[in-house]
Amino acid sequence: MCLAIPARITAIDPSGQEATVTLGDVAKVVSLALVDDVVVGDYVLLHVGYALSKVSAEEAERTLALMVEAGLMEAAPSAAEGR
Amino acid sequence: MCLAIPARITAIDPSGQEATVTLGDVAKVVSLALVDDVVVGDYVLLHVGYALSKVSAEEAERTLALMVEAGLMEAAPSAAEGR
Amino acid sequence: MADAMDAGRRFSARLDLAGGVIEMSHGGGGRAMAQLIDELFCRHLDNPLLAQQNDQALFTPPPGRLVVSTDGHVIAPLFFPGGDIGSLAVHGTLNDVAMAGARPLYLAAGFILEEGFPLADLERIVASMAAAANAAGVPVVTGDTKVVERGKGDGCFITTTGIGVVPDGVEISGDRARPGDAILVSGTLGDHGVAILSQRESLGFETEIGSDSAALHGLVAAMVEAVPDIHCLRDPTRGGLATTLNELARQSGVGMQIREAAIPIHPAVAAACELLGLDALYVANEGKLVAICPAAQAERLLAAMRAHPLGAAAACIGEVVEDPHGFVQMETRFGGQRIVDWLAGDQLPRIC
Amino acid sequence: MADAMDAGRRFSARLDLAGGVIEMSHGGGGRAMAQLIDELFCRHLDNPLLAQQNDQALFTPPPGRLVVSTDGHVIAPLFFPGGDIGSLAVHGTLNDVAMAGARPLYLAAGFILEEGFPLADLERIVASMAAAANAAGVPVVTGDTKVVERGKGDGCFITTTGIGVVPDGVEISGDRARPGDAILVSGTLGDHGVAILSQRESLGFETEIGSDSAALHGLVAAMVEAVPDIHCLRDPTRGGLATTLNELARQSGVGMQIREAAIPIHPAVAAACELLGLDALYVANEGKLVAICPAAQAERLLAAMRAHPLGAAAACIGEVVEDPHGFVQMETRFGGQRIVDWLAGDQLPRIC
Amino acid sequence: MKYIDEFRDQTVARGLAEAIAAAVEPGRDYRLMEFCGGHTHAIFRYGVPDLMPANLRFVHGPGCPVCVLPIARLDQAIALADCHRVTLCTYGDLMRVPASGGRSLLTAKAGGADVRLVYSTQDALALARREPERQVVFLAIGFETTTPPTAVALKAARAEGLTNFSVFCNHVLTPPALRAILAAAAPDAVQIDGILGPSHVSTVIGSRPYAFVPEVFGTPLVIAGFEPLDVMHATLMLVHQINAGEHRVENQYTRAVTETGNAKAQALMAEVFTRRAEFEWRGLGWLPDSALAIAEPYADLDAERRFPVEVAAAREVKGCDCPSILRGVKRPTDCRLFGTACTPQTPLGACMVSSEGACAAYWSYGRFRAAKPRPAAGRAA
Amino acid sequence: MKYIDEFRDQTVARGLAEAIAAAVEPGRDYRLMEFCGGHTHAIFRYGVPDLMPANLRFVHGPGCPVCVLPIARLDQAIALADCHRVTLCTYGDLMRVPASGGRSLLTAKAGGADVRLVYSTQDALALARREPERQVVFLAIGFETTTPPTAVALKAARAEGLTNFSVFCNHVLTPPALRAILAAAAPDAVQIDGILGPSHVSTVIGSRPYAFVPEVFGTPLVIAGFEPLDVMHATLMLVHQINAGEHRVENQYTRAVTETGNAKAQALMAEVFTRRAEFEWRGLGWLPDSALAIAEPYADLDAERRFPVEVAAAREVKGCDCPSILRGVKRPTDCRLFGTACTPQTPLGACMVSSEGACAAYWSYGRFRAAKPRPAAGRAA
Ligand code: SF4
Ligand code: SF4
Ligand SMILES: [Mg+2]
Ligand SMILES: [Mg+2]
Ligand SMILES: [Mg+2]
Ligand SMILES: [Mg+2]
Ligand SMILES: [Mg+2]
Ligand SMILES: [Mg+2]
Ligand SMILES: [Mg+2]
Ligand SMILES: [Mg+2]
Ligand SMILES: [Mg+2]
Ligand SMILES: [Mg+2]
Repeated sequence: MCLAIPARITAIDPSGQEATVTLGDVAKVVSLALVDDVVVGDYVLLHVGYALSKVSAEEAERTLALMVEAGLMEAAPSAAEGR
Repeated sequence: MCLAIPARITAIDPSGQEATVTLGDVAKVVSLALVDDVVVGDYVLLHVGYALSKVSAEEAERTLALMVEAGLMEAAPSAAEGR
Repeated sequence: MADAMDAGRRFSARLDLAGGVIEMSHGGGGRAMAQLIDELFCRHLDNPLLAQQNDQALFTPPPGRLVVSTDGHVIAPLFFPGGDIGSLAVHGTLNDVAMAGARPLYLAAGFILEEGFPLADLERIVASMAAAANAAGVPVVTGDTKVVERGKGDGCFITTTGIGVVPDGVEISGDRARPGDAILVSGTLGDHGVAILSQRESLGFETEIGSDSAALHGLVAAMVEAVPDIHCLRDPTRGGLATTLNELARQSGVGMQIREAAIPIHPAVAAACELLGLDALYVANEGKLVAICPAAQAERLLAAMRAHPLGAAAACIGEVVEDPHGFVQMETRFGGQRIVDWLAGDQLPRIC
Repeated sequence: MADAMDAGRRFSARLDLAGGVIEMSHGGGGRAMAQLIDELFCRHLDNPLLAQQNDQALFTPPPGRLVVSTDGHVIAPLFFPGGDIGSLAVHGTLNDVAMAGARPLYLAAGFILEEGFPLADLERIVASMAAAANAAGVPVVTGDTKVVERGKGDGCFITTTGIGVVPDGVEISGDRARPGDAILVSGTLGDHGVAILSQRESLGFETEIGSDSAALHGLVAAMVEAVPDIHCLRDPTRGGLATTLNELARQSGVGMQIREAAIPIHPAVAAACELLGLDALYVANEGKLVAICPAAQAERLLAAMRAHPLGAAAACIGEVVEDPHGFVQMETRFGGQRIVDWLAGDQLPRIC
Repeated sequence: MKYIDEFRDQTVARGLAEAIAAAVEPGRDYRLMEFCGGHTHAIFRYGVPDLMPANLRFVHGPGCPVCVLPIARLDQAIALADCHRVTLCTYGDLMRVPASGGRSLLTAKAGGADVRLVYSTQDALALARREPERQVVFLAIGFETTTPPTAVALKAARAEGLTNFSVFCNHVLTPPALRAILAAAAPDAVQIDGILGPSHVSTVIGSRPYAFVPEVFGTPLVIAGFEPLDVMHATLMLVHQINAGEHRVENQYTRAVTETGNAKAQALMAEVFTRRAEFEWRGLGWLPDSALAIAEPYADLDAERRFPVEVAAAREVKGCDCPSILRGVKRPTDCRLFGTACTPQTPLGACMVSSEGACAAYWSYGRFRAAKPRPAAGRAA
Repeated sequence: MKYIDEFRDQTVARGLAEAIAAAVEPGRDYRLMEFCGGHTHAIFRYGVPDLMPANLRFVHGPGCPVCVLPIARLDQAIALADCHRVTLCTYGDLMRVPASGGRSLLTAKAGGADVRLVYSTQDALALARREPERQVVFLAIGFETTTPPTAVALKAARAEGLTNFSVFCNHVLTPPALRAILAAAAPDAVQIDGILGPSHVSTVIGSRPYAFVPEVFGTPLVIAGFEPLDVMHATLMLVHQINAGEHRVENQYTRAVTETGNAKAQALMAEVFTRRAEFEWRGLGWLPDSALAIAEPYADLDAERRFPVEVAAAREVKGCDCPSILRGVKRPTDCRLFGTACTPQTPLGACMVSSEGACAAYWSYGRFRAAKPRPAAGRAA
């Protein structure tokens, strides 16, 4: 129900109300009624035909780095060897 | 378009507005809105769901008799022999 | 509880055959469809080949030439005096197989169901299909089910395909009618069409006539045994006798001359046709056949037909004539002569 | 004028294939139907057996076991990237025949048309059907046409039936999967279903993916030659790979263990599935197969598949395991384990 | 079937055939116009021409209501269904009649218009009661036979207060058409020696309205039933009048037709309908006082007023000889479109559209006569 | 696919699994409630439990809007379609949910009701524009994620003056449900050691509304994305808080969630909706201030007012353990109907109807765990 997918904005309608987003090679037109200040190239969370919020590239990088770090840092020595 | 078939009245609705008629073994309900004084046993001409007129048994007999008679009386002698 | 965990061997609740209806999921390829196939189709149509549950049935045919025939069935109403779409789908295709002089071996059945169709009706149809197939000794060995949204179908359509084997020495084909050949029919004409029409509320007539829907391969076997040199066989279904004779005349490049007085028609069928302004020669049959054979064999063939319950009212109705125009002509009961032409337009919609 | 008097050899005006539509009379058995068959069906599907114009086709099969399979096709839209209902109706049934390891011989086709359906669309479909049948080397030898009133159908439904011959020594059946056997697929999964969905305006997405609709009997012939002891073959159509594996597990009384990472899925299909919240394992294919064979033969079979254009992306995706519960289990790409269950409800309506 | 089978008896037919053959005077031509399509149909379906002497021939008249409905009226009906999205009910006979632009009620239906076939005006009323959200229009056509049932339906709709039922009225009258045929001046004039008068129409209007035929035009007229023996019997009666140089209205169909007709039906028609000043007949042109419109008290049930539509002027197919055929001047086989471009499956003109039209009856039942020599004796074996 | 594939990476998962295994203290139980159905689905679909240590288990919460919709509201929606003959549009998730009397939107549709599946409120609007003769009702359900799109549609309908569009509003709010779970008294109380907080709901409402969780109930909460690595990462963050005896709101899903959320969406909701005094949650009962109704200025677009329907009180299926499961007190396999009478094909209770429900997810993806011994290490090979 709350499914939302990150997709990249490739074009914004002149009205500013709609945008074309792509996910992989798949393109779709979505409503921009719920977000402000998006530009082509931005990633947005796509939910039931609406862009629900922007996805922050920096935060995504940071989170991933934290995850990787957690695995490296905190794993038990035995498990780490197994890798 | 003007197809009409003689059928026999087998039952009359209490309202007097409809009757069941039969043709061979086929039964059908028809409207009596266009005829007066029909009784069970009468033959009527059935046209687009309506009884259009009564069929006179006597006149039918008479017409048939005339036809047969015409054939007997008026046929050329040679043709009559061929029968 | 371990049982409850099984991936697919049983279903949590049986199909609601009394009150349930077809839903889109019954055609979706998932568990609902598997259940429909298990609890309805396979239960009624049960036979070893169907039980293989593959997407195809495997069999070893007897030696000889085979025939294959397919027919869609879209009749309305689905249930009618003398049968239903289930029995009709069996008879209709068996007969097309039999019209090659063949012994039918197997049937395949494809259902196209409309969302909302009552499962109780479907079960009645499948049970009737099974009974007809059993009676004919021809199992339904493979099938398919599709479901379309409400409003995109009409309850139930069934397309059946039949396979049969043709005895050696039999050469029956619509292009073999020759001038001088006799034209026979196996019984009264127009019963099926009139039975269907009697169910149309809008026509509002009542008759005791039932459909003649029947499997004719037994009759055909007896005929072929008596007269192996039958030239043509055809079941006069849609378009009736008139259409079948015109088809055969066209295929064989001949004319036909028939006698109205010789054509068996049930009085109730004649009466219904008068009432509706129809010509019984164009009304559909589902348990009758037209046979064409050399004149010298006609008596022998007629005797064989009359000896079979489905041919008791068989009659010789005319002969094949030479005619570059390919006319089917009829001497009227009245003593005149007329053409029995192809049907223009459709006389009766959706009768098979 | 004598020509004008002919009973049935020609029609006064040709079918209006550009602007005409199907009327009830095209299914009525009369002259309109004869004309439709002559000028549209027979013209495109032309072959000697169909030209017999009997209600059945007669042929002498090669020696050996035969298979028969039937499938209704009710796809919406009728035309889609990579095919249409005409080519699909050929491929869909040829593939079911091929899944017995058989060489398809003949096809039969039953059309159910809706009043008002454009003749131009019908011709496009029949031409496509003819092209697919020609390319496959399998003629459509007999057929049937029914017409239903507007609102009682959905343009065009086609039920096809195929007959094929099984080479000696081949024993392929859904109940022959054995623990230890390898599970192979012939290529990327879900292409057909995604191509169809991309045509639904309401979903409003665009992709370059086309249907994989293809006839697989050539691939199957190569596979059977390389590994005669293939245990199971099935085309994962409605319900996709997940449904096919569950069916095979149920029929054979085994479990399956597959690896998500090994399953070939086109990135655009994966993306469309993310977008729609679908699982590609349940999405339909029309040009792919699942094969199960002894583990020792798997490499050889995979090589044979990859050598064929329709199996270039073939992969071994798991193995058959013993499991009294009959589960299909998958090691996720993520490293966890899950069931790949039967579909509950329908994931995608009307995709074949 | 009583009153049917007896009137199709082959033995009696043979006798009548012999009587006619004996009665006709050699060297004299007997051109008898059967006014009604019902007669035309019976003549061909039962092969009556084969039983007639060579110097007696039937000339087919305009008495087929389907044939004479002008294209513009049909265009209007289709426009009604298309533009006003009404449910158009009509008798099956009309379904295939070609309108302008290659259309017909059948193609309109195939194209999505809500066109329904009914067997009775009662069915149309029932439909209106059953589907109150739809506007049901009964497309009424026919002569005085079919008119009273329309009147009954209008009265019922009024009585029940049905607001979603109306009638698109195309009812026409027999006597004016008969008068037009007989009054036609050369080159359209055809010599008619006698007339087989309407059968079921006469059960309603009686035999009296035909008095002008002998009185004004000096032509004998015999009202004849639709069974083939009736046709033959009336033919014999006409031959007798012609031979005797008489011209009277006679009634062969006495079992159903009286002098005054069905008074109840006449009263209903008089109440519900009014005469149009003129009306177009396909093949005959505009005829004065020849058709009915819905009378003022029922004006609100008149589909022409409730759903006004504009249609372009309609054109007859070029080369169609219907106008001449409907006047009895030409035979179907005289038309160069007959059987080539024009067949019952692809009708181009009025006479091919209904099975009661002369061209259709001739094509469907009788064209073998043109294709091969006529059987020697012209009699049954 | 960017921002998707990276968060499903097996190598990173293995590292996180090892980190969690290393972090958990032996002898201590970690019961983490994932509030959202999206989390439940991800946990089962990706097989996350296999990667968890034996003393850490996920407790499935009530965060599936389909699951918590009370039967009576669904009965009402079906009655709307049945009695008022409206066109009912809704998201696919709702189609199979069982209502009273063995019905569902799917069986209502199969029975002739005009029920249409839409993918967006935009589709419902488009339908209303395209078919002006139909009354289109959007059956709105969902948490704060799905609510703003409904608000957009209502504003658009108002702006365009669409008179045939209305909304049957069933939107519910996350924080009150969370509060109810945590506030439940024995015997319904379950020990929850930490909470995986909503993912996409939080993109709209922000992280601030969860402050009461640690403050009032002393429970740690980590807002987590829906990808499986997000779930594992947030799990590790919760384990750290628990080990440290801390209770804070943390945000793992920083790439989409901020402290204050989406102000534009919040403003829209505030304009178009108003809080209901109370609302029934399937499994949780009547919760105060837990749902939205359409605000007065939009009252004319409220389907509840436009099409009043009466429905009988609905009853839950006897024996269904959903109330306990939605509170985290029981597991799906504790229910004696699970997998026997109740499966995703024949769901009896709330938790089986949606693929995000705990029972359905457990059945579809995870029931092999009950059927055979769990793999030894609980880790991928
Ligand atoms: S054959 Fe056709 S075109 Fe010629 S007169 Fe008759 S109806 Fe007209
Ligand atoms: S298994 Fe079904 S009945 Fe049992 S708790 Fe879950 S949803 Fe309710
Ligand atoms: Mg056939
Ligand atoms: Mg048949
Ligand atoms: Mg046949
Ligand atoms: Mg199939
Ligand atoms: Mg329907
Ligand atoms: Mg198949
Ligand atoms: Mg198939
Ligand atoms: Mg298959
Ligand atoms: Mg057929
Ligand atoms: Mg349709």
